[in-house]
Amino acid sequence: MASVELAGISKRFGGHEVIRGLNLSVPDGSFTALLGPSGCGKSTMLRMIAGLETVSDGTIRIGTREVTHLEPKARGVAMVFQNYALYPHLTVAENICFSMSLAREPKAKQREMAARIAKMLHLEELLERKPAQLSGGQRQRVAIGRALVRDPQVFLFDEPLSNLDALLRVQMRLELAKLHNDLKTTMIYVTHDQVEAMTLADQIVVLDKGVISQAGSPWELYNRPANRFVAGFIGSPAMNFLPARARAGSGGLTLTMGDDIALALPPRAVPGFTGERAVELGIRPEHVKLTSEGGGQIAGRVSVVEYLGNTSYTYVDTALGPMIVESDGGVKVEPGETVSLSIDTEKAHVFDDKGLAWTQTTEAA
Amino acid sequence: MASVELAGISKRFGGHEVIRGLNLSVPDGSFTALLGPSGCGKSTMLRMIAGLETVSDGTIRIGTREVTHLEPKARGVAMVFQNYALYPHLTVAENICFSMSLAREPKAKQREMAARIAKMLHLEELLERKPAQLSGGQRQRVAIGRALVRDPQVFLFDEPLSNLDALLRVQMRLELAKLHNDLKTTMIYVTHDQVEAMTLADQIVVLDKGVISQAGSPWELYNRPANRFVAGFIGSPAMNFLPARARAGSGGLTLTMGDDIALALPPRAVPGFTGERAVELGIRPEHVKLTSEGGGQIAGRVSVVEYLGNTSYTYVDTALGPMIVESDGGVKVEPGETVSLSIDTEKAHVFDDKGLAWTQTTEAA
Amino acid sequence: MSETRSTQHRRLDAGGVLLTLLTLIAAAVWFFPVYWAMATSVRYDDQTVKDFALLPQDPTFTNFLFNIQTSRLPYWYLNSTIVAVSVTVIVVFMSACTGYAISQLRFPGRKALWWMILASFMVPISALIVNHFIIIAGVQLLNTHAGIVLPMLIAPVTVIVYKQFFDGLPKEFREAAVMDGATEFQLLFRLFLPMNWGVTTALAIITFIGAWNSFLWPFLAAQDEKMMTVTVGIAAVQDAFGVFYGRLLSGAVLASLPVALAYLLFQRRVTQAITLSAGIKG
Amino acid sequence: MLRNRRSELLAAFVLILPFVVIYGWMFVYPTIQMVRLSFTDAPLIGEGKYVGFKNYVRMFKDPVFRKAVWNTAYFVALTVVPGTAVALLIALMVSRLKGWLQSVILAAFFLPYILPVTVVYVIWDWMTNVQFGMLQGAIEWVAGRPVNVWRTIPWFMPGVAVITIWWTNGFSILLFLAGLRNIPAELYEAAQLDGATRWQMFTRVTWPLIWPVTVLCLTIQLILQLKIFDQVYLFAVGGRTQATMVLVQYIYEQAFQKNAGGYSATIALALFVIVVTFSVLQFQILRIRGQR
Amino acid sequence: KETVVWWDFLGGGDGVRMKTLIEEFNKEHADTIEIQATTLDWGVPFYSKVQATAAVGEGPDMMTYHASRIPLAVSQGTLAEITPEDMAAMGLSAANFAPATWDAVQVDGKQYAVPFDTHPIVLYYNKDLLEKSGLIGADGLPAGLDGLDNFNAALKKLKDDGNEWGIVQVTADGGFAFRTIYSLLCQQNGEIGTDGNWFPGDSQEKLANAVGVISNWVAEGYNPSYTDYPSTVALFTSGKSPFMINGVWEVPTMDDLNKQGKLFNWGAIELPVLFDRPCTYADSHAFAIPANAGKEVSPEKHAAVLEVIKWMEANSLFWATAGHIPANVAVTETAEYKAMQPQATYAKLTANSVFDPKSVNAGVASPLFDAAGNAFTAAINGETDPATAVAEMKAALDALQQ
Ligand SMILES: Nc1ncnc2c1ncn2[C@@H]1O[C@H](COP(=O)(O)OP(=O)(O)OP(=O)(O)O)[C@@H](O)[C@H]1O
Ligand SMILES: Nc1ncnc2c1ncn2[C@@H]1O[C@H](COP(=O)(O)OP(=O)(O)OP(=O)(O)O)[C@@H](O)[C@H]1O
Ligand SMILES: [Mg+2]
Ligand SMILES: [Mg+2]
Repeated sequence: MASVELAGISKRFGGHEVIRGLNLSVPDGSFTALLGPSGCGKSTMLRMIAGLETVSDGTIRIGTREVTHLEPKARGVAMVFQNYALYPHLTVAENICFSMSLAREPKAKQREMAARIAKMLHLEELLERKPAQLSGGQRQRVAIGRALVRDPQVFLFDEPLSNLDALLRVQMRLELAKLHNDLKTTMIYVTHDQVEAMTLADQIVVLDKGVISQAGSPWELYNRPANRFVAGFIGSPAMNFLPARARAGSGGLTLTMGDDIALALPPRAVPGFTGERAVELGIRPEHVKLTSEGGGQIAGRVSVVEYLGNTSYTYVDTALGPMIVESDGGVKVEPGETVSLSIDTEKAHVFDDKGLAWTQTTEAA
Repeated sequence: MASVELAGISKRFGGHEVIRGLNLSVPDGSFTALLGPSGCGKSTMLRMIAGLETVSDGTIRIGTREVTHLEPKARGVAMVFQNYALYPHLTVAENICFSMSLAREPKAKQREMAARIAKMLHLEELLERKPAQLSGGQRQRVAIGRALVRDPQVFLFDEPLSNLDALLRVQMRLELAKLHNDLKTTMIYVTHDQVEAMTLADQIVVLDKGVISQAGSPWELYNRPANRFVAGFIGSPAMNFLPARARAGSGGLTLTMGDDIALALPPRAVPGFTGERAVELGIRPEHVKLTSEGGGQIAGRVSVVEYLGNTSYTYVDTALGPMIVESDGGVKVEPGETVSLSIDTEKAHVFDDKGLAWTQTTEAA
Repeated sequence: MSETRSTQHRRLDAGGVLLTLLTLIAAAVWFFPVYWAMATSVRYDDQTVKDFALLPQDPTFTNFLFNIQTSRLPYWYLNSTIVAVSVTVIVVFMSACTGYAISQLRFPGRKALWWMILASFMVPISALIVNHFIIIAGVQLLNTHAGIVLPMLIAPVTVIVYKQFFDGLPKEFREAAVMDGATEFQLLFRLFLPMNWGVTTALAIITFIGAWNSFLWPFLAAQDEKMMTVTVGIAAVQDAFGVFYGRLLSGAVLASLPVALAYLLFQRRVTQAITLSAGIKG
Repeated sequence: MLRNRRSELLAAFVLILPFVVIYGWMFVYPTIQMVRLSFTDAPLIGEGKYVGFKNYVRMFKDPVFRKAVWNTAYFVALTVVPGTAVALLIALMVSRLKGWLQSVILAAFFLPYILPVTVVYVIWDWMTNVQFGMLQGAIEWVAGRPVNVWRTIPWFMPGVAVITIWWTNGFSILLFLAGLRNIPAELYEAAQLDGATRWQMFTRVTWPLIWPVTVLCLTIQLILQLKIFDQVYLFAVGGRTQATMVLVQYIYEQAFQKNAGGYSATIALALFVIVVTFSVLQFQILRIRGQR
Repeated sequence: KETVVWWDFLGGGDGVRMKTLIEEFNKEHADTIEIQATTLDWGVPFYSKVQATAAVGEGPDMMTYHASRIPLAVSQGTLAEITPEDMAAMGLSAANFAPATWDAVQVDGKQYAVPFDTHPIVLYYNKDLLEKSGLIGADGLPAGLDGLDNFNAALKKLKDDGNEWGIVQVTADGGFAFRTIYSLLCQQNGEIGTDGNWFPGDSQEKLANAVGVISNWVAEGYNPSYTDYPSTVALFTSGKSPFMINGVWEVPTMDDLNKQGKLFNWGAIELPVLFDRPCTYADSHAFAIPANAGKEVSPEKHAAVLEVIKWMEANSLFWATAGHIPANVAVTETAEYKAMQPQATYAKLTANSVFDPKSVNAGVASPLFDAAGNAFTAAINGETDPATAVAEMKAALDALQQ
C-alpha cells in the first residue's frame, strides 16, 4: 500500500499535448476515480502511472520512491485492463499465476496461491476453464485475481466494467466496493461512467482536456460542482441549464430569465460583483417540481415521459429550452400536456460566463 | 401500418424447442417491447416475423395478410439489427438508398429520399461518410434511416441500443420515442434491458424460456407482476425477496419470517387458500425504509452504501438475507452500522411456491 | 456461411438445389484427374491403354510392388520426413522470432530487414541454386540432411505472416505481461506463440507441403540413394522409356500419399488454420 | 511503452540472429554473387572474366529472352485474374455448404495443392495423351481432332495455365473462404429484407466486401506466376522449347544446358526487376481501385 | 575393402538389369570391393549434377555416361582421362570395340570413357501383320523395304490392308525424331558437321530430304502425328502399327510382353537403306571417371574402379538382354549372344553406326537435340516445311557460337 503523487505531469504525443502540467495526490488506501469524457486523457494518465507510457515532464512517486523512469514491473502496481487481456490459451488458474510462473516459483506455491485467490473471488469452480468459457463478470474477476496475486501497492483499473451489460455492471460494482473494503489497497479507477465513479470512489478526479477540472468527494462534486463542466457531467439525468441575468440584491441574488421570470436566490460569494451580469442557472432534475398549471415559475409542454417504476423522467419544452424533471413513479402526465415547473431555489447553482460556479455562502448540506 | 398476430408459433432448432406455442397480438401502431433474459428466444421471434427464420408451427399475420411463408422482402417489415449491419463499403446516403438502388429507382429520386430522411434523422452532414467514420449513435440513426426508406408497415428492432455507452443510450432512447410519436408505425422492439422496455413501450412482453411470462403495460408489469420471474426481472435495483410463511387472517394475510418477524398484509385473492403455506414476500427497494435502530420490522447491518447524488442504495445484511434499500440522496449511513428496515406493507407482493403472484384484492394504484 | 440462413426459409429452393448440384459436379470434375491417376495406378501397364472404364476392371498392385521393390522407398520416406520436419520446425521457429522482433521491438536495421524479406519473396530462388550448391559443398554438407535443409530455409512468407499477425494483436496482452514481469523471450514463447497456435499450425502445414514436394535442390544435394527424398527417388526409378503409365502413376501416388493422408486426417485443422491466418492477413 | 533500451536491443539481436545468419548465408550472399556473376562470362560452375555490360547488351538483343518475357506475361495474364476468379467462384460455392459435405467438397478442390509438380505433370500428361488421354474426347469435340496440347503452340500456354490453376488454386480458395466468413451474416439478412436477389447480394454486398482479399490473392498470384517454371519446363521438354520459353526456364536453360552462368544471372536479375515493378504496380492500382 | 561410389541414370528395366549386375559383382567381390550405386534422373539433371559435383570434388568414383556427351564434359573438365595404362590394367584395347564406338569416347586423341554398349535405333516389326501383307521374305525377315519408294509402297500397302498406321515413331519430340533423321542424313552421306561449320556442303538439302521422309509419312497418314514416347510403344505393342522405329532399349519390353503371352510375333532389324548406304544413329553407354576437383584418388581406389569396369565389360552379355549391343566385341561373338534374338539380327549394324558429332553442343539432352526439337517438331508434323526447319536449326546452332 502506498500513496501516489503526480507532480507537474505533462504528456505529449508528437506535438499534441494530451496532459498538461497536472498535479494529483492519491492518498494511501484511497479509492480514487478518474472521471472524464472520452479522449480527455484518463487512460494516458493511468498508463503513465503504470509505466506503460513515458512522461514528457514531471515526476511520479509511489509511496516514498520516485518511479518516473522505472520499468513497469518494478513499480509495484497492478493493472486491470478494459478488455481484461486474459491470456486465452491459459486456464483461469494459469492466468492468475502467470507472473509467478514467469518468475519460476514452485508449482505447489502457485497452486496454493491460485486456490487462495479463487476463494476470495469465488472462482473455485472455474480454475480449470479457459477465458473463452467464462462470462463477462467471471472474466473480470480473473483479471482482478491476476492483479491480486502480485500483491501490488497500487491497483489500477482502466474502465473494467465498460464491457459488461447493465445488470452485471451493477453487480460487479458492488464486488469492487467490497474488495476495496477488504484489502484497503490504494486503487485508481478510470471510468467515463459517473455512476460508477460516484458509487465507488472516496475521491473523484474529473479530467477535462488534460487538466483537472475538480477533485473531491462524490458528495462535493454532486452538490458543489466547481464549474459548469463538472455540474453537467455529474448526475443523471444531467443538470438543467437555463440562461439568466443575475443582479445582486439585498441578502441574495435575483435572476431574471426570459421575459417575465424572476427568481430570488440565497446569497453567493462573488468577489467584486455588482450590477448585472449574464449567468447560467443550473438546477438538477430532482430539484424541479411538476405542478399543475400556474403553480410554478416556468411554464412548458411535456414532450416525452419516461416511466421507470420507481421514478419518472418528464421532458418538458419551455420558453427557455428543454428541461428534465425527475419525480417518483406515481406522477402521471401525458405528452402534450401543459405543465408548470417550480424550481427549488435553495438547490440552484449559478455559473458565470467562464463557467465557474458562484458558491452559495450558506447552503443546506 | 399494420397489426401483427402470432398464433401458436413454435420454433425448433434440430430437436431443441426454442419457442413453444406462442400467441401474441401486437396492435396496429403500438410500440411493443420483447423483454427477457439472454437466450429466451427474443431474437428468434423477431427473425420469424421478419421471415429470416422459418416457423416450425403456427401462423403469422401482418395486417390482414398471412405471411407465414412469404419471403422477407414481401412482408413489408423493416429491421434494425443489433450491430446495425450497415454496408461498410457504402456511404451513408448509399446505405439509406440501398433498397431503392436494388429496385433500380432513378438516382434523382434516391437523392431526394436520402435528403429527406437525413433531415429527419439529423444526418445531413454525414451523407458522404462511410459507416466506419460514424459514432455509435450516428450508425444507429443510419440503420433506422435504411429501415425508414422502405416505408414499412412494421418496424423490428433487435437490441439496437445494446452496443452504445450509457450516455448515448439514454439519448437514443429519447430519439426512438420521438420517432414513434411522429410516425405511429407499429414497432416491435427486442431488448434485455428493462429500463429501455419500460421507457419506450406501450406494451411489454416478457419472455421466459420460449413462453410469454406476462404481457401488459409498463405500469402493470412494474406494479402488478404476474409472477416472481417478472417481479424480479423488472425494476432496478431488483425487488427484494424474503422467504415467509403465510397464514390467512381476518381481513388480510399474516406473514411470519424468520424467528420473530410478523407482517400483516392487505387481503389477497387466493382461491381456496386456508391454513398455512410457504411463500415469498417481494418488496421493491423504494418501498423499504431505513430507520434508526428499532423503528422497523427487520434489523440488519449495512454492508455497502452507494451514493448517486439524487438517490442512495444501501445494501443491508439481515437475518433473512441481503436486502437493498433505495432512499433519496440525503440519507447518510456508514457501512458496518446497524439499522432497522421497515416495509411498506401496502406495496408488498406475495408469491406462492410456484412463483405465481397472489394479487391484492384492493390495491392503491 | 453467408447464405445458409437465407436458404433455410424457402422450403423448396430450386435455385439453391441447382447450385449445390453444380458444386458437386464441379468438385467431381476438379477431383477427376487425381482419381484417374489412382485408377490408372492399379491397372496392368498393358491395360492402361486399353481399359478406359471408370472403375479398373482387373485392379492390381503390381505397379506399387515394382516401385517399392526396385527402390529404397523406406529410406526416401524417412529422408523426406526428416527434411520436411526439420525445415518446418526451423522455418517456423526462426520466422516466429524474426516476425516478433520486427513487429514488437525497435532496433536499428529493422526497416532494412523487413525490406530484405519482402525482396526475397520476389527473387526467383531457383536462380540461386548453383550458388547454394557451391556454398553447401564448401562446408562439406552435400549429401547430408543439414545440407538439404539449409537452402530450403528461405521462406519469407512465414515471416511476413507472423509479423502481420503479431501487429494485429491487441497491445494489452503485451502490456499485461510486461507488468507481470515477462522478458521478451517469455513474451514470445509463453504468450504470443501459444496464444494462437492456429497461425503456427497453418504456416507449419504450408511449409511442410512445400518442403516435401521440392525437387530440384534435394536432387542436387543428395548424392547417395539413401539420402534421397521421395520426390527425387521416385523420379529416378521411373523408366524413361517404355509404356509404364501404371508404374509412373503408382510412383506418383506413392510420392504424394503421405501428405495427402496427413491432409485428410487433419483437414479440419488445416482449413481452420489457413483460414485463420488468412483472416489476419486479409 | 517505457522500455529498457539495452535489454530490448539484446533481445532483438538474439531473436533475429538465426534468421540473419541463414538469410545472409543463403540469400544475401548468393544474391550478391549473382549480381557479380552477371558482369562475367562465368560458366555454370567456376570463375569467369569480367565482361562489363556485355551480358546485358546481349540480353536486350536476344530474341529468345524477348520471347520468354512475352510468354511469361502471357502466362500471367492467363492465370492470375482467371485463377483468382475461379477461386472466388469455388469459394462461393463451397461456402454455401455445411458440415461434412463442405469438408468433402473442399477436400476435392484442395487436394491438388498438396501434389508435387512432377506428379501434376505425370497426371496431366497422361490425361492429355494424344492417343490414350482421357481428355482427348473433350479436346476432339472442341478442336475437331485430337490435339497434342504440349506440342501445339497455341494450346500450350492455355493448357499449362489450366493445370496451374487446377494445381495451385487450393490456397486462394481458402483465402477467399476466410474472407467470406468474415462478412457478417446480418448484412445478407439486411440485404434480403431490402429485396436483393441472389445476384444482387453477390454484386452489391459480397464482391465489394471481398475486394481486399482479392487484392491479396492477386498480388500473391502475380508474384508466384511470374516465377513460373516447373510446369512449363516439364511439358515442353523435347518439344519446341523456344516457342514456349518462360523466364525462369531460360535462366535454367542458360545455366544448366548452355553452361552460361553469367548470362543466366543477368536474366535472373532482369526477372527480379520485373517482379518488383509489376507487383508494386499492381498492388497500387488495385488498392486505389478498392479505395474508390 | 574398397568402396566404389557409382552413379547411373538407368531407371526402369535398364536399371533393374544394371542392379543385377552390380549385385553379382558385389557378391563376387565380397571381400575386396563394394559398389555403392545410386540412380539419378536421366538427362539434364544427371549431367548438371555430375558437372557440379565434380567441380567441387564431390562426384562419384565412377559413373555411366553417354559417349555423345563426352566432348562437352571434357570441355567442362568433368572427366578424368582413361590412360593407356588403365586400359592395359583392364586388359582392354581399341581392338575390343567397334571403330565408331571406340572413336566416340576419344577427344583430341585422349580417351575419356570405356564403352559398355552401343544402343542404336532399329526397326521393330510385327511379323504377323507383315505376313498378312506379304512383306516377309523367305528368311523369315521383312523383305522389300530397301529404297525409299519401296518402303513407302510397303507402308501404303499396310495401310491399305486395314492397319490403323503403317509405322510409328516419336513425332511429338523433334529431338527424339532426330535420331531417325540423322540416320537418314547419314544414309545420304550427309553430315552434321561441327561447331562453326554446321551442315557442311549440301548436307542442308540432305537434311531437308531426311526430314521430308518423316513429314511425308505423317502427311500420308502412315505415321501418327504428335505422338509421344509411351504412345509410340503402345501403338506398336497393341498391334495398331506393324512398324516402329525406336531404340534397342525397347527390346526388353517386347520380351516381357511376349513371355506373358501378350504379344504377337515380333522382331527388330537394322534400319532399311532408304537412300544410298546403310547407316544408323547410335550412342553408347560408357563408363567414365569424374575429375573430382581437389580430390586425390588413391591408387587402391583407382584399381578398384578399373576392376569394376573390367568386370562389367566381361559380363556385358547379361546387359544385352536389355537390347543394347555390348561394346565388347568378344561378347557379341559368343554363341550365347548369337542365339539371342532379335539382338543378333541387328548386332551387325555396329559396322554402319554413326555417333553424334564431336561437339560440346552435341549429345543427349544437348543444345543440338534442343535445336532439333525446336525445328523439327513443327516440320515433321507439317506445321512448317522441311527446308525452313533446317534453316531454323542451322541458325540456332550458329547462334551457339557467340
Ligand atoms: N499513442 C498515441 N499516439 C497519439 N495520440 C494518442 C496516443 N494515445 C492516446 N492519444 C491521444 O491522447 C488523447 C487521450 O487519450 P486517452 O486514451 O488517454 O483518452 P481516455 O480519456 O482514456 O478516453 P476513453 O474514455 O475514450 O478511453 C486522445 O486524444 C488520444 O487520441
Ligand atoms: N441457428 C440456430 N441453431 C440452433 N440454435 C439456435 C439458433 N439460433 C438460436 N438458437 C438458440 O435459440 C435460443 C434462443 O436464441 P435467441 O437468439 O432468440 O435468444 P435471445 O433471446 O435473442 O438472446 P440474446 O438476448 O442473448 O440475444 C438460444 O438457446 C440459442 O442457443
Ligand atoms: Mg481510455
Ligand atoms: Mg438476441
